[in-house]
Amino acid sequence: MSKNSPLIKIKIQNEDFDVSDEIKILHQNNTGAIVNFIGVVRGYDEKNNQIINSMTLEHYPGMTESEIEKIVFESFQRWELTGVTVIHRIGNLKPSDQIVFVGVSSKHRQNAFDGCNFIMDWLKTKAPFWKVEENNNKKNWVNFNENDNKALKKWQ
Amino acid sequence: MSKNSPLIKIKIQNEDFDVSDEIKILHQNNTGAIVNFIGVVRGYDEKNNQIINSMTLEHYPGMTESEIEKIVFESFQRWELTGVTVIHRIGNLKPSDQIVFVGVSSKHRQNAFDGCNFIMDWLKTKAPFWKVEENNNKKNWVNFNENDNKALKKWQ
Amino acid sequence: MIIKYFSWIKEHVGKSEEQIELPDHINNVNELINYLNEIDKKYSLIFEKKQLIKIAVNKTYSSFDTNISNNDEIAFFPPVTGG
Amino acid sequence: MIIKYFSWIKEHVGKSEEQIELPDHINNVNELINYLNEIDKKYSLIFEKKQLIKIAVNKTYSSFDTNISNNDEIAFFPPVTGG
Repeated sequence: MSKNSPLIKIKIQNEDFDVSDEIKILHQNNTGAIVNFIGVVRGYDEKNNQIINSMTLEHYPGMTESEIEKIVFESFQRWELTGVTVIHRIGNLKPSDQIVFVGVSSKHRQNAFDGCNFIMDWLKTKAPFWKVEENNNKKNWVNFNENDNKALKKWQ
Repeated sequence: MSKNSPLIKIKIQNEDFDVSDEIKILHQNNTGAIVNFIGVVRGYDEKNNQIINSMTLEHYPGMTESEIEKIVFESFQRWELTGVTVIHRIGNLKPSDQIVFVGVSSKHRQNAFDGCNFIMDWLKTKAPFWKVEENNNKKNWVNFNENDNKALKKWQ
Repeated sequence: MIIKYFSWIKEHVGKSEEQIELPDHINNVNELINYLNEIDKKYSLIFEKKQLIKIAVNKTYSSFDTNISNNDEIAFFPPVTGG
Repeated sequence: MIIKYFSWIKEHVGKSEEQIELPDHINNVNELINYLNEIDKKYSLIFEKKQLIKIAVNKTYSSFDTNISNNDEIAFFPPVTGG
Protein backbone atom coordinates (compact mmCIF):
# COMPACT_ATOMS: atom_id res chain seq x y z
CA MET A 1 0.00 0.00 0.00
CA SER A 2 1.58 3.25 -1.08
CA LYS A 3 1.54 6.22 1.26
CA ASN A 4 -1.16 8.09 -0.60
CA SER A 5 -3.48 5.42 -1.96
CA PRO A 6 -6.87 5.48 -0.24
CA LEU A 7 -7.61 2.61 2.10
CA ILE A 8 -11.04 1.03 1.62
CA LYS A 9 -12.36 -1.85 3.69
CA ILE A 10 -15.93 -3.15 3.51
CA LYS A 11 -16.96 -6.17 5.57
CA ILE A 12 -20.27 -7.89 6.29
CA GLN A 13 -19.70 -10.33 9.13
CA ASN A 14 -21.18 -12.19 12.06
CA GLU A 15 -18.20 -11.51 14.33
CA ASP A 16 -17.76 -8.49 16.53
CA PHE A 17 -15.13 -5.89 15.62
CA ASP A 18 -12.54 -4.05 17.70
CA VAL A 19 -12.67 -0.30 17.18
CA SER A 20 -9.05 0.25 18.28
CA ASP A 21 -7.85 -2.24 15.67
CA GLU A 22 -9.91 -0.56 12.96
CA ILE A 23 -8.56 2.85 13.89
CA LYS A 24 -4.99 1.56 13.66
CA ILE A 25 -5.74 0.55 10.07
CA LEU A 26 -7.05 4.04 9.34
CA HIS A 27 -3.89 5.60 10.89
CA GLN A 28 -2.19 6.15 7.62
CA ASN A 29 0.86 8.33 7.40
CA ASN A 30 -0.18 11.97 7.56
CA THR A 31 -3.86 11.27 8.11
CA GLY A 32 -4.52 13.67 10.99
CA ALA A 33 -8.24 13.17 11.61
CA ILE A 34 -10.38 10.07 12.04
CA VAL A 35 -14.13 10.14 12.62
CA ASN A 36 -16.02 6.95 13.49
CA PHE A 37 -19.64 6.06 13.89
CA ILE A 38 -20.55 3.02 16.00
CA GLY A 39 -24.13 1.76 16.14
CA VAL A 40 -25.15 -0.30 19.14
CA VAL A 41 -28.19 -2.53 19.78
CA ARG A 42 -30.59 -0.76 22.11
CA GLY A 43 -32.10 -2.61 25.03
CA TYR A 44 -35.44 -0.86 24.88
CA ASP A 45 -37.88 -0.04 22.10
CA GLU A 46 -39.32 3.34 23.03
CA LYS A 47 -41.87 3.49 20.22
CA ASN A 48 -43.48 0.21 21.21
CA ASN A 49 -42.56 0.61 24.87
CA GLN A 50 -40.99 -2.77 25.40
CA ILE A 51 -37.73 -4.49 26.24
CA ILE A 52 -35.69 -5.96 23.40
CA ASN A 53 -34.19 -9.35 24.24
CA SER A 54 -32.27 -9.77 21.02
CA MET A 55 -32.23 -8.73 17.39
CA THR A 56 -31.45 -10.55 14.16
CA LEU A 57 -30.02 -8.79 11.13
CA GLU A 58 -30.49 -10.29 7.71
CA HIS A 59 -29.15 -8.91 4.45
CA TYR A 60 -29.00 -9.48 0.70
CA PRO A 61 -25.53 -10.97 0.03
CA GLY A 62 -23.83 -9.39 -2.93
CA MET A 63 -26.19 -6.44 -3.21
CA THR A 64 -25.25 -5.20 0.26
CA GLU A 65 -21.56 -5.05 -0.62
CA SER A 66 -22.18 -3.35 -3.95
CA GLU A 67 -24.52 -0.73 -2.47
CA ILE A 68 -21.99 0.09 0.26
CA GLU A 69 -19.21 0.33 -2.33
CA LYS A 70 -21.26 2.85 -4.32
CA ILE A 71 -21.77 4.99 -1.21
CA VAL A 72 -18.09 4.81 -0.25
CA PHE A 73 -16.94 5.72 -3.78
CA GLU A 74 -19.34 8.67 -3.77
CA SER A 75 -17.83 9.85 -0.45
CA PHE A 76 -14.37 9.86 -2.07
CA GLN A 77 -15.79 11.92 -4.96
CA ARG A 78 -17.15 14.53 -2.58
CA TRP A 79 -14.35 14.89 -0.03
CA GLU A 80 -10.61 14.45 0.19
CA LEU A 81 -10.47 11.29 2.27
CA THR A 82 -7.51 9.02 2.97
CA GLY A 83 -9.42 5.94 4.14
CA VAL A 84 -12.88 4.49 4.74
CA THR A 85 -13.82 1.35 6.67
CA VAL A 86 -17.38 0.01 6.83
CA ILE A 87 -18.13 -3.07 8.93
CA HIS A 88 -21.72 -4.25 9.35
CA ARG A 89 -22.65 -7.24 11.43
CA ILE A 90 -25.39 -9.74 10.57
CA GLY A 91 -27.02 -12.53 12.57
CA ASN A 92 -28.26 -12.53 16.15
CA LEU A 93 -27.20 -9.65 18.41
CA LYS A 94 -27.93 -8.71 22.01
CA PRO A 95 -28.52 -5.31 23.60
CA SER A 96 -25.33 -3.21 23.74
CA ASP A 97 -23.68 -5.32 21.01
CA GLN A 98 -21.98 -3.32 18.30
CA ILE A 99 -23.85 -3.41 14.94
CA VAL A 100 -21.99 -1.12 12.58
CA PHE A 101 -18.66 0.69 12.32
CA VAL A 102 -18.03 3.48 9.81
CA GLY A 103 -14.56 5.00 10.08
CA VAL A 104 -13.31 7.81 7.86
CA SER A 105 -9.83 9.31 7.84
CA SER A 106 -8.76 12.58 6.24
CA LYS A 107 -6.14 15.26 6.59
CA HIS A 108 -8.92 17.69 7.50
CA ARG A 109 -11.35 17.09 10.28
CA GLN A 110 -14.47 18.52 8.64
CA ASN A 111 -14.01 16.21 5.64
CA ALA A 112 -13.82 13.24 8.01
CA PHE A 113 -16.97 14.36 9.86
CA ASP A 114 -18.92 14.98 6.66
CA GLY A 115 -17.73 11.79 4.97
CA CYS A 116 -18.70 9.63 7.94
CA ASN A 117 -22.07 11.34 8.35
CA PHE A 118 -22.79 10.98 4.60
CA ILE A 119 -21.92 7.28 4.53
CA MET A 120 -24.13 6.56 7.56
CA ASP A 121 -27.09 8.47 6.11
CA TRP A 122 -26.90 6.62 2.79
CA LEU A 123 -26.20 3.25 4.39
CA LYS A 124 -29.38 3.69 6.47
CA THR A 125 -31.54 4.15 3.36
CA LYS A 126 -29.80 2.02 0.71
CA ALA A 127 -27.86 -0.92 2.16
CA PRO A 128 -30.18 -3.96 2.13
CA PHE A 129 -30.23 -4.99 5.79
CA TRP A 130 -33.35 -5.74 7.81
CA LYS A 131 -33.66 -5.92 11.59
CA VAL A 132 -36.11 -8.12 13.43
CA GLU A 133 -36.42 -7.60 17.19
CA GLU A 134 -37.17 -10.58 19.37
CA ASN A 135 -39.02 -10.29 22.66
CA ASN A 136 -39.97 -13.61 24.27
CA ASN A 137 -41.79 -15.42 21.47
CA LYS A 138 -42.71 -12.34 19.46
CA LYS A 139 -40.86 -11.18 16.36
CA ASN A 140 -41.13 -7.56 15.31
CA TRP A 141 -39.66 -6.46 11.98
CA VAL A 142 -38.32 -2.95 12.54
CA ASN A 143 -40.03 -0.29 10.41
CA PHE A 144 -38.12 2.04 8.17
CA ASN A 145 -37.68 5.41 9.87
CA GLU A 146 -38.95 8.26 7.68
CA ASN A 147 -36.39 10.57 9.35
CA ASP A 148 -33.69 8.60 7.54
CA ASN A 149 -35.07 9.83 4.21
CA LYS A 150 -35.13 13.39 5.55
CA ALA A 151 -31.51 13.07 6.67
CA LEU A 152 -30.46 12.66 3.03
CA LYS A 153 -31.60 16.18 2.14
CA LYS A 154 -28.50 17.75 3.61
CA TRP A 155 -26.35 16.08 0.93
CA GLN A 156 -28.30 17.41 -2.06
CA MET B 1 -24.57 5.80 37.71
CA SER B 2 -28.28 5.68 36.98
CA LYS B 3 -29.49 4.54 33.60
CA ASN B 4 -30.34 8.00 32.34
CA SER B 5 -27.75 10.30 33.89
CA PRO B 6 -25.33 11.67 31.31
CA LEU B 7 -21.82 10.32 31.45
CA ILE B 8 -19.12 12.99 31.30
CA LYS B 9 -15.39 12.24 31.35
CA ILE B 10 -12.68 14.85 30.76
CA LYS B 11 -9.01 13.89 31.04
CA ILE B 12 -5.74 15.66 30.27
CA GLN B 13 -2.99 13.06 30.37
CA ASN B 14 0.43 12.00 29.12
CA GLU B 15 -0.62 8.39 28.57
CA ASP B 16 -2.14 7.00 25.42
CA PHE B 17 -5.81 5.98 25.41
CA ASP B 18 -7.60 2.93 24.04
CA VAL B 19 -10.55 3.82 21.85
CA SER B 20 -12.33 0.48 22.38
CA ASP B 21 -12.21 0.99 26.13
CA GLU B 22 -13.57 4.51 25.82
CA ILE B 23 -16.41 3.32 23.59
CA LYS B 24 -17.36 0.67 26.13
CA ILE B 25 -17.77 3.44 28.69
CA LEU B 26 -20.02 5.34 26.26
CA HIS B 27 -22.11 2.18 25.64
CA GLN B 28 -24.82 3.11 28.02
CA ASN B 29 -28.07 1.26 28.07
CA ASN B 30 -30.20 2.40 25.11
CA THR B 31 -27.57 4.68 23.66
CA GLY B 32 -27.75 3.58 20.03
CA ALA B 33 -25.23 5.90 18.37
CA ILE B 34 -21.64 6.80 19.21
CA VAL B 35 -19.53 9.24 17.18
CA ASN B 36 -15.82 9.66 17.91
CA PHE B 37 -13.14 11.97 16.69
CA ILE B 38 -9.50 10.89 16.98
CA GLY B 39 -6.69 13.30 16.20
CA VAL B 40 -3.34 11.83 15.23
CA VAL B 41 0.17 13.39 14.99
CA ARG B 42 1.08 13.87 11.33
CA GLY B 43 4.49 12.85 10.10
CA TYR B 44 4.83 15.64 7.60
CA ASP B 45 4.26 19.39 7.73
CA GLU B 46 2.87 20.29 4.30
CA LYS B 47 2.84 24.03 4.84
CA ASN B 48 6.54 24.16 5.66
CA ASN B 49 7.33 21.12 3.55
CA GLN B 50 9.28 19.18 6.13
CA ILE B 51 9.27 16.00 8.14
CA ILE B 52 8.09 16.16 11.75
CA ASN B 53 10.21 14.06 14.11
CA SER B 54 8.15 14.70 17.19
CA MET B 55 5.79 17.17 18.78
CA THR B 56 5.35 18.47 22.30
CA LEU B 57 2.01 19.61 23.65
CA GLU B 58 1.86 22.01 26.54
CA HIS B 59 -1.26 23.33 28.24
CA TYR B 60 -2.54 25.61 30.98
CA PRO B 61 -3.48 23.28 33.87
CA GLY B 62 -6.80 24.18 35.41
CA MET B 63 -7.90 26.48 32.63
CA THR B 64 -7.82 23.65 30.07
CA GLU B 65 -10.18 21.51 32.10
CA SER B 66 -12.57 24.37 32.79
CA GLU B 67 -12.69 25.46 29.13
CA ILE B 68 -13.42 21.90 27.99
CA GLU B 69 -16.12 21.58 30.66
CA LYS B 70 -17.80 24.72 29.33
CA ILE B 71 -17.81 23.33 25.79
CA VAL B 72 -19.14 19.94 26.91
CA PHE B 73 -21.91 21.52 28.98
CA GLU B 74 -22.87 23.66 26.00
CA SER B 75 -23.09 20.52 23.83
CA PHE B 76 -25.56 19.02 26.32
CA GLN B 77 -27.61 22.23 26.13
CA ARG B 78 -27.84 22.00 22.37
CA TRP B 79 -28.41 18.29 21.75
CA GLU B 80 -29.91 15.31 23.54
CA LEU B 81 -26.73 13.44 24.41
CA THR B 82 -26.25 10.50 26.74
CA GLY B 83 -22.47 10.75 27.22
CA VAL B 84 -19.38 12.75 26.31
CA THR B 85 -15.73 11.79 26.76
CA VAL B 86 -12.85 14.16 26.01
CA ILE B 87 -9.26 12.94 26.41
CA HIS B 88 -6.38 15.19 25.35
CA ARG B 89 -2.77 14.14 25.63
CA ILE B 90 0.11 16.42 26.62
CA GLY B 91 3.88 15.98 26.50
CA ASN B 92 6.06 14.55 23.76
CA LEU B 93 4.35 12.64 20.93
CA LYS B 94 5.58 10.94 17.78
CA PRO B 95 4.04 10.77 14.29
CA SER B 96 0.90 8.57 14.22
CA ASP B 97 0.46 8.87 18.00
CA GLN B 98 -3.07 9.64 19.11
CA ILE B 99 -3.51 13.22 20.42
CA VAL B 100 -7.18 13.68 21.20
CA PHE B 101 -10.33 11.61 21.61
CA VAL B 102 -13.81 13.13 21.60
CA GLY B 103 -16.59 10.57 21.94
CA VAL B 104 -20.28 11.45 22.00
CA SER B 105 -23.18 9.07 22.54
CA SER B 106 -26.83 9.73 21.85
CA LYS B 107 -30.02 7.89 21.00
CA HIS B 108 -30.02 9.67 17.63
CA ARG B 109 -27.13 9.57 15.25
CA GLN B 110 -27.31 13.15 13.99
CA ASN B 111 -27.13 14.47 17.54
CA ALA B 112 -24.00 12.40 18.12
CA PHE B 113 -22.42 13.68 14.87
CA ASP B 114 -23.27 17.31 15.61
CA GLY B 115 -22.24 17.13 19.26
CA CYS B 116 -18.86 15.62 18.42
CA ASN B 117 -18.22 18.08 15.58
CA PHE B 118 -19.22 21.02 17.80
CA ILE B 119 -16.95 19.96 20.68
CA MET B 120 -13.96 19.52 18.33
CA ASP B 121 -14.50 22.92 16.68
CA TRP B 122 -14.66 24.72 20.02
CA LEU B 123 -11.82 22.73 21.56
CA LYS B 124 -9.63 23.78 18.61
CA THR B 125 -10.21 27.48 19.30
CA LYS B 126 -10.68 27.66 23.07
CA ALA B 127 -8.85 24.90 24.96
CA PRO B 128 -5.41 26.25 25.98
CA PHE B 129 -3.05 23.77 24.35
CA TRP B 130 -0.01 24.65 22.25
CA LYS B 131 1.92 22.40 19.93
CA VAL B 132 5.61 22.73 19.15
CA GLU B 133 6.99 20.56 16.35
CA GLU B 134 10.55 19.29 16.65
CA ASN B 135 12.68 18.57 13.62
CA ASN B 136 16.34 17.81 14.37
CA ASN B 137 17.39 20.76 16.50
CA LYS B 138 14.70 23.16 15.34
CA LYS B 139 11.57 23.96 17.29
CA ASN B 140 8.55 25.30 15.45
CA TRP B 141 5.55 26.52 17.41
CA VAL B 142 2.50 25.61 15.33
CA ASN B 143 0.49 28.63 14.17
CA PHE B 144 -3.20 28.97 14.86
CA ASN B 145 -5.21 27.96 11.79
CA GLU B 146 -7.62 30.70 10.73
CA ASN B 147 -9.93 28.00 9.28
CA ASP B 148 -10.61 26.93 12.85
CA ASN B 149 -12.26 30.28 13.52
CA LYS B 150 -14.32 29.93 10.33
CA ALA B 151 -15.42 26.45 11.41
CA LEU B 152 -17.22 28.00 14.38
CA LYS B 153 -19.65 29.88 12.15
CA LYS B 154 -21.76 26.81 11.52
CA TRP B 155 -22.79 26.76 15.20
CA GLN B 156 -24.07 30.35 15.34
CA MET C 1 -35.69 -16.57 -13.21
CA ILE C 2 -34.75 -16.42 -9.53
CA ILE C 3 -37.03 -14.42 -7.23
CA LYS C 4 -35.75 -13.53 -3.77
CA TYR C 5 -37.76 -12.27 -0.79
CA PHE C 6 -36.50 -10.62 2.38
CA SER C 7 -37.76 -9.61 5.81
CA TRP C 8 -41.53 -9.88 6.40
CA ILE C 9 -42.15 -10.42 2.68
CA LYS C 10 -40.12 -13.63 2.88
CA GLU C 11 -42.32 -14.75 5.79
CA HIS C 12 -45.53 -14.00 3.87
CA VAL C 13 -44.35 -15.93 0.82
CA GLY C 14 -43.06 -18.73 3.05
CA LYS C 15 -39.69 -18.97 1.32
CA SER C 16 -36.64 -16.83 0.75
CA GLU C 17 -36.18 -17.77 -2.88
CA GLU C 18 -37.95 -19.48 -5.75
CA GLN C 19 -37.14 -20.28 -9.33
CA ILE C 20 -39.78 -19.70 -12.00
CA GLU C 21 -39.87 -20.02 -15.76
CA LEU C 22 -40.76 -16.53 -16.95
CA PRO C 23 -43.52 -16.65 -19.62
CA ASP C 24 -42.58 -14.96 -22.88
CA HIS C 25 -45.24 -12.26 -22.64
CA ILE C 26 -43.85 -10.88 -19.37
CA ASN C 27 -41.42 -8.07 -19.98
CA ASN C 28 -41.20 -5.95 -16.85
CA VAL C 29 -41.54 -6.07 -13.05
CA ASN C 30 -45.16 -4.89 -13.09
CA GLU C 31 -46.16 -7.68 -15.41
CA LEU C 32 -44.32 -10.21 -13.21
CA ILE C 33 -46.26 -9.03 -10.17
CA ASN C 34 -49.58 -9.38 -12.00
CA TYR C 35 -48.55 -12.87 -13.08
CA LEU C 36 -47.64 -13.87 -9.51
CA ASN C 37 -50.93 -12.48 -8.18
CA GLU C 38 -52.79 -14.75 -10.61
CA ILE C 39 -50.85 -17.83 -9.47
CA ASP C 40 -51.44 -17.46 -5.75
CA LYS C 41 -53.40 -15.17 -3.41
CA LYS C 42 -50.42 -14.90 -1.01
CA TYR C 43 -48.66 -12.64 -3.49
CA SER C 44 -51.54 -10.18 -3.80
CA LEU C 45 -51.35 -9.63 -0.05
CA ILE C 46 -47.73 -8.55 -0.44
CA PHE C 47 -48.13 -6.45 -3.53
CA GLU C 48 -51.37 -4.70 -2.59
CA LYS C 49 -49.37 -1.78 -1.22
CA LYS C 50 -46.80 -1.51 -3.96
CA GLN C 51 -45.37 1.76 -2.66
CA LEU C 52 -44.02 -0.16 0.34
CA ILE C 53 -42.07 -2.62 -1.79
CA LYS C 54 -38.48 -2.12 -2.97
CA ILE C 55 -37.25 -3.92 -6.06
CA ALA C 56 -33.78 -5.04 -7.12
CA VAL C 57 -33.01 -6.55 -10.51
CA ASN C 58 -29.65 -8.30 -10.59
CA LYS C 59 -28.80 -6.73 -7.20
CA THR C 60 -29.42 -3.14 -8.39
CA TYR C 61 -32.30 -0.93 -7.26
CA SER C 62 -34.95 -0.94 -9.97
CA SER C 63 -38.52 0.20 -10.54
CA PHE C 64 -41.83 -1.40 -11.51
CA ASP C 65 -41.26 -0.67 -15.18
CA THR C 66 -37.73 -2.10 -15.32
CA ASN C 67 -37.43 -4.67 -18.11
CA ILE C 68 -36.69 -8.24 -17.05
CA SER C 69 -35.85 -11.52 -18.72
CA ASN C 70 -35.69 -15.15 -17.67
CA ASN C 71 -31.96 -14.87 -16.83
CA ASP C 72 -32.45 -12.15 -14.25
CA GLU C 73 -32.45 -12.34 -10.48
CA ILE C 74 -35.20 -10.20 -9.00
CA ALA C 75 -35.71 -9.35 -5.34
CA PHE C 76 -38.64 -7.89 -3.44
CA PHE C 77 -38.10 -6.40 0.00
CA PRO C 78 -39.37 -3.73 2.39
CA PRO C 79 -37.44 -0.48 3.00
CA VAL C 80 -34.11 -1.26 4.63
CA THR C 81 -33.46 -0.98 8.39
CA GLY C 82 -29.75 -1.62 8.91
CA GLY C 83 -27.11 0.62 10.47
CA MET D 1 0.09 38.80 41.33
CA ILE D 2 1.11 35.72 39.39
CA ILE D 3 1.79 36.16 35.67
CA LYS D 4 1.98 33.04 33.46
CA TYR D 5 3.36 32.74 29.95
CA PHE D 6 2.87 29.95 27.45
CA SER D 7 4.25 28.76 24.11
CA TRP D 8 6.62 31.15 22.29
CA ILE D 9 5.71 33.95 24.67
CA LYS D 10 7.16 31.92 27.54
CA GLU D 11 10.37 31.51 25.54
CA HIS D 12 10.61 35.25 24.83
CA VAL D 13 10.14 36.15 28.49
CA GLY D 14 12.51 33.35 29.50
CA LYS D 15 10.24 31.95 32.18
CA SER D 16 6.83 30.31 32.46
CA GLU D 17 5.72 32.23 35.53
CA GLU D 18 6.64 35.20 37.65
CA GLN D 19 5.29 36.86 40.77
CA ILE D 20 5.06 40.66 40.91
CA GLU D 21 3.70 43.13 43.39
CA LEU D 22 1.02 45.02 41.46
CA PRO D 23 1.36 48.79 41.98
CA ASP D 24 -1.80 50.46 43.30
CA HIS D 25 -2.33 52.65 40.24
CA ILE D 26 -2.64 49.63 37.89
CA ASN D 27 -6.26 48.59 37.47
CA ASN D 28 -6.57 46.63 34.25
CA VAL D 29 -4.65 44.38 31.83
CA ASN D 30 -3.70 47.26 29.51
CA GLU D 31 -2.11 49.15 32.36
CA LEU D 32 -0.23 46.03 33.45
CA ILE D 33 1.21 45.62 29.94
CA ASN D 34 2.37 49.25 29.88
CA TYR D 35 3.97 48.76 33.28
CA LEU D 36 5.81 45.59 32.14
CA ASN D 37 7.00 47.36 28.97
CA GLU D 38 8.59 50.06 31.16
CA ILE D 39 10.40 47.49 33.33
CA ASP D 40 12.03 45.51 30.51
CA LYS D 41 12.34 45.73 26.71
CA LYS D 42 11.65 41.96 26.34
CA TYR D 43 7.99 42.58 27.16
CA SER D 44 7.49 45.23 24.48
CA LEU D 45 8.63 42.72 21.87
CA ILE D 46 5.81 40.41 22.97
CA PHE D 47 3.13 43.02 23.32
CA GLU D 48 3.87 45.04 20.20
CA LYS D 49 1.27 43.00 18.30
CA LYS D 50 -1.42 42.94 20.94
CA GLN D 51 -4.01 41.42 18.59
CA LEU D 52 -1.95 38.20 18.59
CA ILE D 53 -2.06 37.83 22.36
CA LYS D 54 -4.76 36.02 24.32
CA ILE D 55 -5.38 36.89 27.95
CA ALA D 56 -6.78 34.87 30.83
CA VAL D 57 -7.52 36.33 34.25
CA ASN D 58 -7.99 33.63 36.90
CA LYS D 59 -8.09 30.99 34.14
CA THR D 60 -10.96 32.69 32.27
CA TYR D 61 -10.64 34.37 28.86
CA SER D 62 -10.45 38.12 29.40
CA SER D 63 -9.73 41.30 27.47
CA PHE D 64 -7.30 44.19 27.68
CA ASP D 65 -9.71 46.29 29.72
CA THR D 66 -10.52 43.54 32.28
CA ASN D 67 -9.98 44.82 35.81
CA ILE D 68 -7.25 43.12 37.83
CA SER D 69 -5.96 43.18 41.37
CA ASN D 70 -2.90 41.89 43.18
CA ASN D 71 -4.64 38.61 44.09
CA ASP D 72 -5.28 37.63 40.49
CA GLU D 73 -3.49 35.14 38.28
CA ILE D 74 -3.03 36.49 34.79
CA ALA D 75 -1.82 34.59 31.74
CA PHE D 76 -0.57 35.69 28.33
CA PHE D 77 -0.49 33.21 25.46
CA PRO D 78 -0.78 32.94 21.67
CA PRO D 79 -3.93 31.53 20.00
CA VAL D 80 -4.33 27.88 20.95
CA THR D 81 -3.25 24.97 18.74
CA GLY D 82 -4.44 21.80 20.44
CA GLY D 83 -6.76 19.09 19.16
